[in-house]
Amino acid sequence: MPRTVILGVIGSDAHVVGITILDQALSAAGFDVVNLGVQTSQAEFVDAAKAHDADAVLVSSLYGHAEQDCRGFHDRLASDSLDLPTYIGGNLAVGQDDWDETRRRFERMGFTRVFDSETEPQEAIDALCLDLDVSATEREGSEPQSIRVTT
Amino acid sequence: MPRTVILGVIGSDAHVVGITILDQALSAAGFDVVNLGVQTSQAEFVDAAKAHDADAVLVSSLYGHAEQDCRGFHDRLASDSLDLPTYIGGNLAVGQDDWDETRRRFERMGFTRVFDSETEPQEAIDALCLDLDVSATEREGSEPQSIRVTT
Amino acid sequence: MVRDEQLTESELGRIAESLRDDWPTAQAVDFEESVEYHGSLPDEKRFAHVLESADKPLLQPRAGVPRLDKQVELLTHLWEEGGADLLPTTIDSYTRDNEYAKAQEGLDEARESGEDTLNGFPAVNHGVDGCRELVERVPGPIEVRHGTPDARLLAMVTFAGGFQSFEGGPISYNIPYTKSRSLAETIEHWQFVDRLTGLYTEFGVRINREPFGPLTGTLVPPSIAIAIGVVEGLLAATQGVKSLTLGYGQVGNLVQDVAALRALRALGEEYLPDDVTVTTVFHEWMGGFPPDEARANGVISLGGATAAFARPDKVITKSPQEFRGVPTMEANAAGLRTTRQLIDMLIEQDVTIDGIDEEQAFIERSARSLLDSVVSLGDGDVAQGTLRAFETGALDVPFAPSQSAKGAVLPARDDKGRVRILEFGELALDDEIREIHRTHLDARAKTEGRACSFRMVADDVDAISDGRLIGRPKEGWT
Amino acid sequence: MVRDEQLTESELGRIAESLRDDWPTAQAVDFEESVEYHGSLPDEKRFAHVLESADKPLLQPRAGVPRLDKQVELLTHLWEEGGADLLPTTIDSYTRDNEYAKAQEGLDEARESGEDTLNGFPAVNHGVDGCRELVERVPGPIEVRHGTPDARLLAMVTFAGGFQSFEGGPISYNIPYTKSRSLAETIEHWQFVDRLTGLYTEFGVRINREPFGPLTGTLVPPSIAIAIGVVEGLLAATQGVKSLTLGYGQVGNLVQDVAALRALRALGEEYLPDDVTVTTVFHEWMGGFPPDEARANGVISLGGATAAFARPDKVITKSPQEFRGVPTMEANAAGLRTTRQLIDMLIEQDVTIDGIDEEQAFIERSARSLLDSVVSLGDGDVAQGTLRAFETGALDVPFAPSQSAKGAVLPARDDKGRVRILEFGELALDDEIREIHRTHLDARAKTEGRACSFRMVADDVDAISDGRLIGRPKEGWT
Repeated sequence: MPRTVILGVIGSDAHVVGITILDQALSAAGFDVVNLGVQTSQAEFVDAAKAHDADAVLVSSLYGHAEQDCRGFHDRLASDSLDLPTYIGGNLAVGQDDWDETRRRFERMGFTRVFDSETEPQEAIDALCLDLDVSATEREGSEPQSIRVTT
Repeated sequence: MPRTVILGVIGSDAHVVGITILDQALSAAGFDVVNLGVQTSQAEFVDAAKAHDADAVLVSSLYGHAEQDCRGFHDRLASDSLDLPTYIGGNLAVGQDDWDETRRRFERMGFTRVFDSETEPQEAIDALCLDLDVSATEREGSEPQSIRVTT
Repeated sequence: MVRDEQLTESELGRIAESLRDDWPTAQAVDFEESVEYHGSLPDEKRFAHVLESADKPLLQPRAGVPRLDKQVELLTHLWEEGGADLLPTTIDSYTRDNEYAKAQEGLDEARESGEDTLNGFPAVNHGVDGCRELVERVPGPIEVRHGTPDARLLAMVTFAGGFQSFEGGPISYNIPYTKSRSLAETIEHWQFVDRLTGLYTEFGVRINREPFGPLTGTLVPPSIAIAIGVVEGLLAATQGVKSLTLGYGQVGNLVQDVAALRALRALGEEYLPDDVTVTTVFHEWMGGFPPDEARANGVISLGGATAAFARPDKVITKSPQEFRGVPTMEANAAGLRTTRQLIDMLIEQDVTIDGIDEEQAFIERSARSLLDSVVSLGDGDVAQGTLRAFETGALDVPFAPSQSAKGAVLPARDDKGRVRILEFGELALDDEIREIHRTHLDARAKTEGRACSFRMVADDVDAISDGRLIGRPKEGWT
Repeated sequence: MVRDEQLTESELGRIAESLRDDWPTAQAVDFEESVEYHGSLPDEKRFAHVLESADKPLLQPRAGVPRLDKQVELLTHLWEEGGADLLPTTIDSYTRDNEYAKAQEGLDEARESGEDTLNGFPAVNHGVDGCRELVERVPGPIEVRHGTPDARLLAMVTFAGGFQSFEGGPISYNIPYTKSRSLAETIEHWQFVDRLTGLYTEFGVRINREPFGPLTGTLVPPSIAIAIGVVEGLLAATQGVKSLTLGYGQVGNLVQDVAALRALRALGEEYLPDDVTVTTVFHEWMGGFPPDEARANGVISLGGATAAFARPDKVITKSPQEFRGVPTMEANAAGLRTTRQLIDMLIEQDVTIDGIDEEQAFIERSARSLLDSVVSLGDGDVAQGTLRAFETGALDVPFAPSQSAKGAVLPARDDKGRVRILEFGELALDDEIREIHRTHLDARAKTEGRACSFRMVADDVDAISDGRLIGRPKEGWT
């Protein structure tokens, strides 16, 4: 059974390239992707997760205001009794921040996994398979159809 | 009989394009051209005029120091008993000088004719023919050989 | 249900009436008086006349500031110091969202503080008289450039205000610009704009219309850009538009860019009615710019060189300060002059590059396939066909924020830097065409010793700002 | 009488001895110790090694200031901020005139005042140790660039000082640079420089030599530039030079520039002995630049684009401040980055332009005719042939200040902007070749509705700085 993941760019951020690529990668890997697109509010993430009985929520942020945009996000999820893995990825802090520190900060906010902007889609896919307990058989079955591999 | 003209760039000036073109135009029009080239001193002009029994001296200056470079030039010519038409052409003054004023200044210095930097070679040729009394027959005979005219 | 049919005069009147309360300046719009006003403008300010009679590519920058005096100053500078042939007026973001009250606040603040508190010229707020003052005080023909999905009031005011060219279209000002605007509604809104243009045209005021060719500005495959431009042209022509400028944004590959501009002109002339005059506009690179003016000048120069080879009717220039947003007027003028130098040095060389015909044929075949699918999905109605095509993904735009587009298409560059399609989604391209794209991309993958992948796409998106064309793997690749 | 024969070791030694009194620093030159010193330099500072093993065009700027610390700073900036692949050291004018005492005064003054009172680096005055300090402190390989007709002492000191590349040649550093230097004498002087290079080479120090391709930098017909480069290469090869970089200056026409660079490489490889490694260098436009950085960036970009198509081994870049003389180091670095952006965006596109083969064949045929005339005028001796060819005008350079050249050749652009010959003088080109030039120029004259004339030449000389390529009549011409 395919897992459903919610995908979106939080806040007023309009960077569309990253989630477009991620959407494609996740769909090709067999996930049901609900792509909320750019400029998505916390409420829209929560509503979509409920409405689609989602297995995970993936939040993207590239304009440097992720911390403000995500404040209180996990409280909202909890108050709607949503207990599911949440990932965040992108440029998560403005300036020369130490990455480990940034990662820990977002983990403390409640995110299951935190990725930087250099992350390959495959890393997110591998993490989802692990966190959602997708079996090897399922993965086999969901082998990319449309993504060709040059051999 | 072909008329001999002395041609050169006076002073420390190294602008070679103008006299190269003028040399070609005069030679093609039938003159014997003694091209002294760039960075020619007053003495070299005078010596060449004497040595070649010249009919005219054409001085070029494009770097804005013509007045200093030509100071005393006509006295030198006179003291060598050289009485022949002298032309000067180019950028004869630095800055926004009024052209009529510049022309008069160089005429007062003794130049027979004064040309600005936009002068076509043909204007100099026409002036020489007039000043040196080149007859129409001679001009006919000296029609440009190598300069083609597209008809 | 929106159909590709000409609005009746009564519908046009009814809509115009309904818009009159949106902002006070709308009250001053008087069509007949405006037609008369346009008649008073000299030839050199008649946009379509200047554009359609040019014998080499005309240059046009982008520029807009809130205050009228400053806009006059800016445009005069671009004309005199940049040598612009056509002038723009870029509209502010609030106006694009139809937030005229907020635009007014910004304009008032700008007037009080002397600071530019809006990112463009709020033409609706300046009203008919303000626009006319601008048109009269600037030295050349002038176009409204904006990004407004519902530009009906903007068109009413600026047309009455003497502007004779208007950028945008129902697809090109929706799909790349908005997240959740209904495409059907946007088509209706642009039918009004185009019908108003048509009416002016019928009364002797030849207003030029220009669909926004670059779309998302990010590796848009030429066939998609061309198909959408032609669709917008068809919708405009139905409403009576006679002067149409189809656009295309530079991808950076010389052969593909020249081929695409030729295909755009050829298909525009083929698909549009004979009485529509089709011109073309080439946008210098609309993607990410290098964060360095020296390298940015290189990108701009490649745009100028491409224009010299392709000879579009118009070039929209970029400035070396592109990476940091709105340029100074000096940098904007510099972009114009750099472009001009390349065009003037190259255009007489009459350079012929190999392989353009082949690439053009491939682009035309693909664009034709997309266009035919729009027509057939709409049972002959282009408006309905457009809606179905975007719903099904038969027509799609890469990296579009809009929920009206499938967003299933992913582009990537091939081994020569031409933009090909890696992911097609439901795009109306047959297997043979798809196979050609795949073959090209496989050749690149082989060169790089890696699989065709999302990573390639991401690398390509950043490549030009990183100082190259193709997003080659950063390490371990020679 | 100078002949094209290798100097004997005793002659070389005698001349070297005679130069030792010209300036005190000459005393410190010790050949064997210097060979050892060169052996200590790492691969990345060995000029010929870096140049000959490159897989794409390397970029090199021009740069020279009097003081050592400032020269290190300047070159480091050009390496780090400009991305230069090869570094230069431009020598001051006094040194070019062998006025080492005046150069010393300037250097002393610069050291005291902190002002740059010389227009380059006085390498002889800095001496062997100063040069070595420079070579050690800069991050890349470094070449001596100068314009010195008698560069014997300069070569002795800089070779001992660790430089491994040296620009110039007996024709290219005489004819365009001086008024009355004897060409025979200059040939003898360069035989010494080349023999010294050869001797280093025999001892394992592969010093690169680079004839100055652009000559007078003013509309030099490619065949003339190529013939002179090959002649200088032949003279150098006789003395034992094995690493030779032949140069060519951009004329601004894409087809002609690409064709000329290919012809240069082809004829270089054909005429020079097999054991000489021939590389090519392309100089960005050496004529008058527009007095405007934006337009100058356009000229530089066209150079970068040409290099991407022609793929020379090296490109000498210009800066956007070219029109006002010596650029700031920031502008110099900017010129490098603009050039790089064009090359990196275009080089993988693998663009093929029509008509290059034909133009190349024409250039080769003409250059071959000039070369063959040199050989035959010298009865097989290239040195004697060169002297006779310049005396008779069989070989000539347009706009040369030197009295050693006839200066009878006048170039003009044809209707596509290619440089053709309007006045041939006694140039060793047969009637058939001349007729081709005439036909091209007549086509332009017809386009312009005026006769082929001196005015055309003058207009062409100014055209690029005026913002175009071809010097079309300024008024009444469409």
